[in-house]
Amino acid sequence: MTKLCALHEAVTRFISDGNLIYASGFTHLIPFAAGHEIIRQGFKDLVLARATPDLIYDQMVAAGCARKIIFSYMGNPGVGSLRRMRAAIEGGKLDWEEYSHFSMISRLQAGASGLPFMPMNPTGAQDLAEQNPNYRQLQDPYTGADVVVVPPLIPDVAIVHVQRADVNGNAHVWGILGEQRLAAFASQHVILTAEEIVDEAVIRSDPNRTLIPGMVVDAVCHVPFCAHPSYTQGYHDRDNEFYLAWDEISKTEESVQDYLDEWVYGISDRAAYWEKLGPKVHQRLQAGERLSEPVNYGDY
Amino acid sequence: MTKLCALHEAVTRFISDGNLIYASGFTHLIPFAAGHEIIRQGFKDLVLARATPDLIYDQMVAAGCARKIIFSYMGNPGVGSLRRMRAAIEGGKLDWEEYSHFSMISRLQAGASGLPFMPMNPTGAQDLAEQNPNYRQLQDPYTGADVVVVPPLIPDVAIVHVQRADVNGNAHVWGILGEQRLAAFASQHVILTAEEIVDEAVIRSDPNRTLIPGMVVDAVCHVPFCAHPSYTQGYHDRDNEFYLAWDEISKTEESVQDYLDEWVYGISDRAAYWEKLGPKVHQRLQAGERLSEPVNYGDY
Amino acid sequence: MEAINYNQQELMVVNAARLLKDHDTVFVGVGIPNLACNLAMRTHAPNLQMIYEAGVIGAQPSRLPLSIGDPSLVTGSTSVCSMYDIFTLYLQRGNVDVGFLGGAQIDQFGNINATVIGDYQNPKVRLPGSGGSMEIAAWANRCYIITPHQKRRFPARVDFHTSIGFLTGGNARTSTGVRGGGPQAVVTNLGILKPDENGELVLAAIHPGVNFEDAQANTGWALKKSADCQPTSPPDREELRILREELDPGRIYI
Amino acid sequence: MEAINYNQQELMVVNAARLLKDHDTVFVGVGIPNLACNLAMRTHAPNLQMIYEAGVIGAQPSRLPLSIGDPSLVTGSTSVCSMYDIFTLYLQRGNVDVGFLGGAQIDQFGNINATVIGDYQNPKVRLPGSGGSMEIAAWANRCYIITPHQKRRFPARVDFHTSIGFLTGGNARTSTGVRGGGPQAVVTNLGILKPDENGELVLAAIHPGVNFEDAQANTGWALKKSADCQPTSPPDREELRILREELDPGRIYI
Repeated sequence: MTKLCALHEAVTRFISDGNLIYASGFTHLIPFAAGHEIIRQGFKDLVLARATPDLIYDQMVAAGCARKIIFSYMGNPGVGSLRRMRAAIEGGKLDWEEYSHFSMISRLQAGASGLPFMPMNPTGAQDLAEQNPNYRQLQDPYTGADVVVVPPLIPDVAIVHVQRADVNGNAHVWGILGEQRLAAFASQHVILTAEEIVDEAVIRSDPNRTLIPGMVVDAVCHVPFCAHPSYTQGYHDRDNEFYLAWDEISKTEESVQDYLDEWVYGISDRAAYWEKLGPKVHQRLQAGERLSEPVNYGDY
Repeated sequence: MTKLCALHEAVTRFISDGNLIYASGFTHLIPFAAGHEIIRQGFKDLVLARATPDLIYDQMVAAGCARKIIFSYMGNPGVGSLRRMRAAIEGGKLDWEEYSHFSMISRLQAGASGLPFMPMNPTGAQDLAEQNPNYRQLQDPYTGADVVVVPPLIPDVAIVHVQRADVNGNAHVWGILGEQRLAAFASQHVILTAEEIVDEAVIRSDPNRTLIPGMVVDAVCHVPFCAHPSYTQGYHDRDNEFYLAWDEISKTEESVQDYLDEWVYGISDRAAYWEKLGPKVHQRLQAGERLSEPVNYGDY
Repeated sequence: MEAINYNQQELMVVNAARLLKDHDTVFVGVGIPNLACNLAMRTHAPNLQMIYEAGVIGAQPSRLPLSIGDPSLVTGSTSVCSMYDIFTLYLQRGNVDVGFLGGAQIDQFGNINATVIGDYQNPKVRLPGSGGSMEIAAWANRCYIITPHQKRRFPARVDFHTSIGFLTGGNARTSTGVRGGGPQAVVTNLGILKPDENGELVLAAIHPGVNFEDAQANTGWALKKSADCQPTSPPDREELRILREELDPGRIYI
Repeated sequence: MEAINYNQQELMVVNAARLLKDHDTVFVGVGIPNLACNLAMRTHAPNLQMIYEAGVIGAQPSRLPLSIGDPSLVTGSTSVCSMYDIFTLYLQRGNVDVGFLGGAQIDQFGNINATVIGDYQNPKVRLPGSGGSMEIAAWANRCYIITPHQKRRFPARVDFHTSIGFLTGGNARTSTGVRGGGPQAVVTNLGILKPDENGELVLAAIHPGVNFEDAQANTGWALKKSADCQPTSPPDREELRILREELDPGRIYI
């Protein structure tokens, strides 16, 4: 039973105002196309969770989609700060809930595992825990030592970009894995975007590569170049020039609005966006080829 | 810096009488050759931990290597019971510590993660917890509900069989994964046995397939067919006939002794064992070929 | 109509298969449960999702698997994951609809003993132990048990709770906080037992040619009969053909 | 002997590289720490193991990585794992010898603030936050900090403890139960600060041409000098050649 549908349709069907959304991907596979579609459809009051909000959430905050962010590192990776989000927080216009990377991911691990909390060893850093009541302490019942715990994070919708998937949502993922798998299992609904839709036989040729099984996926959307300006390992490179450019664009609300008008509201979908980027950018971001050595599963 | 050495050498160097050993592999990749080597070298008072003791621990118990087993399912998979281990327990000659699969693996997860315990949801089954003081209860600090916890398992030595590894111990594993990765990370020392030793370039062609990194591995041993009568996905099939035969052999101490004399004490190493099995068995256990579809990592 | 012959294994497999629903996600064991799932998939439940405890999802084995970790389960499957993941991401997270359970003893409230006969510390008969069944019984939405109907297998109380059914009945199970619904049916060679509103196993269906007294004689407690107890339909030709010709032509389990 | 010219970034990279030992397993960031690790690997520490927070082990990037998740870190690496695994199996398990840390403020006891200037709930300047640094500071065996030496970066007390050094000194750190040894050195453009026996950062080495007063003037507490404070050796030709020709020919970080 195919779950294939257009991205705009999946966003309409599975996302509602006020939802807790987790658009996953640690520097890699960040589903920008889905973020842009959410902006285009004008969703409001979203709670946006991501370990690293990256430019995608900076843009969604700037577009007025969010009432709150949940995060563990709010920076423009390798460049500097996320200016719109920072301004919104400093201006008292955006609610936030903050973790360290490990406690953020531990929340997903608890959510994905169906557990009421995950334990962590103490870090000695109390200031954040004092500001965030989700951090609690327990005593190790074996030694009496302190243990820090965080509760599960169970997003309404995870958006997960992958390299290749079949129409049932069974997905092969490689390169940096971040929290892709945990976000999918933790969430109530999963929108999967894929660089390629492949025959089930391709997936079945390498089941150990299937990190996300179709049974947790609600919609499968074929969205090549979904991750630009971040990247998809083996398909296209990270557009570092855009990460630098955003540092300029995001300096004022006006230039951000101009950007959104031109690159989000002004276009229909990711195919149009990619075409608009033009052949020079396409060429600059080519990935080249380094194939994995196959493995034999045996003809049992 | 190569860690390559002969299996008998690795066993001599890293195992001592009284050690807690975890020979990992859930039905797949069970390192029989290492078990036989431990028997040949006459180790005593070992604590043998494995979710599923399988024939390998039945043989080691019969050979007098063990003072205690830690397990969660003590059966001959698909056949029946493990007669020697069962007789030793019923006869009061073997100490044991028992878990469910999930709590056994949670102990490894805690050990591998450096955590003081892992939480689990309650199962309502109290009888085992009453017999095993390692099961403890906590209250979920968010809801007050009961949570069951188990402490880390940190074996002295893990023995892990893999399909292919480089001389540094970076290992590709596929097929049923069981607790291979956790056992390696949880243990103080790791003896890796590999079906093939490959060039580092093969490993580096597919880093997402490397489930065990060289940094946790102490010795790398080239041991083709290490897992017989269990199997190695893509290399040889499971020898179900032997699993059935063991049910007969293990009926008496005498027939077990005869088996050990002929197949363990009477041979020098796995190569001799495999040769002794003969061409008919070799042919019966052939794996055939079903290759994975390669993935592109990109030439960055 | 010509009588159709079948044996007791076939009878149990067919009746177990009929309990499965299309789109169910099932934790499958080897042997009889595996046959029941594959039969359901080839008849009324083409979208059944099979998960194996060994970490395999969507298996398409080219032969009858002889162990829970058979390599033929892996080749051509849709996904393989670690043991920790299968118990957390799938079972504990609530992604498993149906689990199959077995054991040496099943009692009046569907509790199972697969651990020990006699005293735990000084066992008379040491059995294999829980494996995954402690968690499957607690966390799968529904559980089924397939077992021959013999008095020694159906004591009033189990010697040891390896995995729980409804404990002592009433709200005893729900008060433990487990998420799953517990055993929904025990398929035997005589009929089908199901829990009544108090969690007690009662005779809910009876196979052709069996009478209530047969069932009572092979049960270790005063067996009740449910108000709507009906005879089961015998295995039909197509079910038997699939079982015998496609699923287990070597007659290993049937 | 002819004088060798170098800039402050080169000076810091070279001095940081020298702190690494052969066979160290290092949690590497991008930028200066990445250069320091690669320099060490090409000089005295050929068996250095580099781990990236993004889950990459044994990277062999064909270009200078511009982000912590650069695709060139992945292609040709020995292993890639999930974020949860990198923090548990590697960092929390104790498999990381060295971590590099940074932040807007480093105080007298090596505590770091990368979260906020001013009040947390009403921030004057909102900084990126912890990322992985809270755990790296606690659980890596040793930590190093590389930063320009400026008074505003070295207050006596940080506004917010994003990650800890020695807290208030004495046994304050060890009594929290963290496993790692804490910050072992802060490499600046003026010299190297190291914790004394009380955990207070003192001037332990001083770069050529710098005097103690320069360091004091740029430090927000009454800086002490360790008894064995020595000048550092200037970067040598080979170190500079590797940096300039092999590691960062585009002069992005140096």
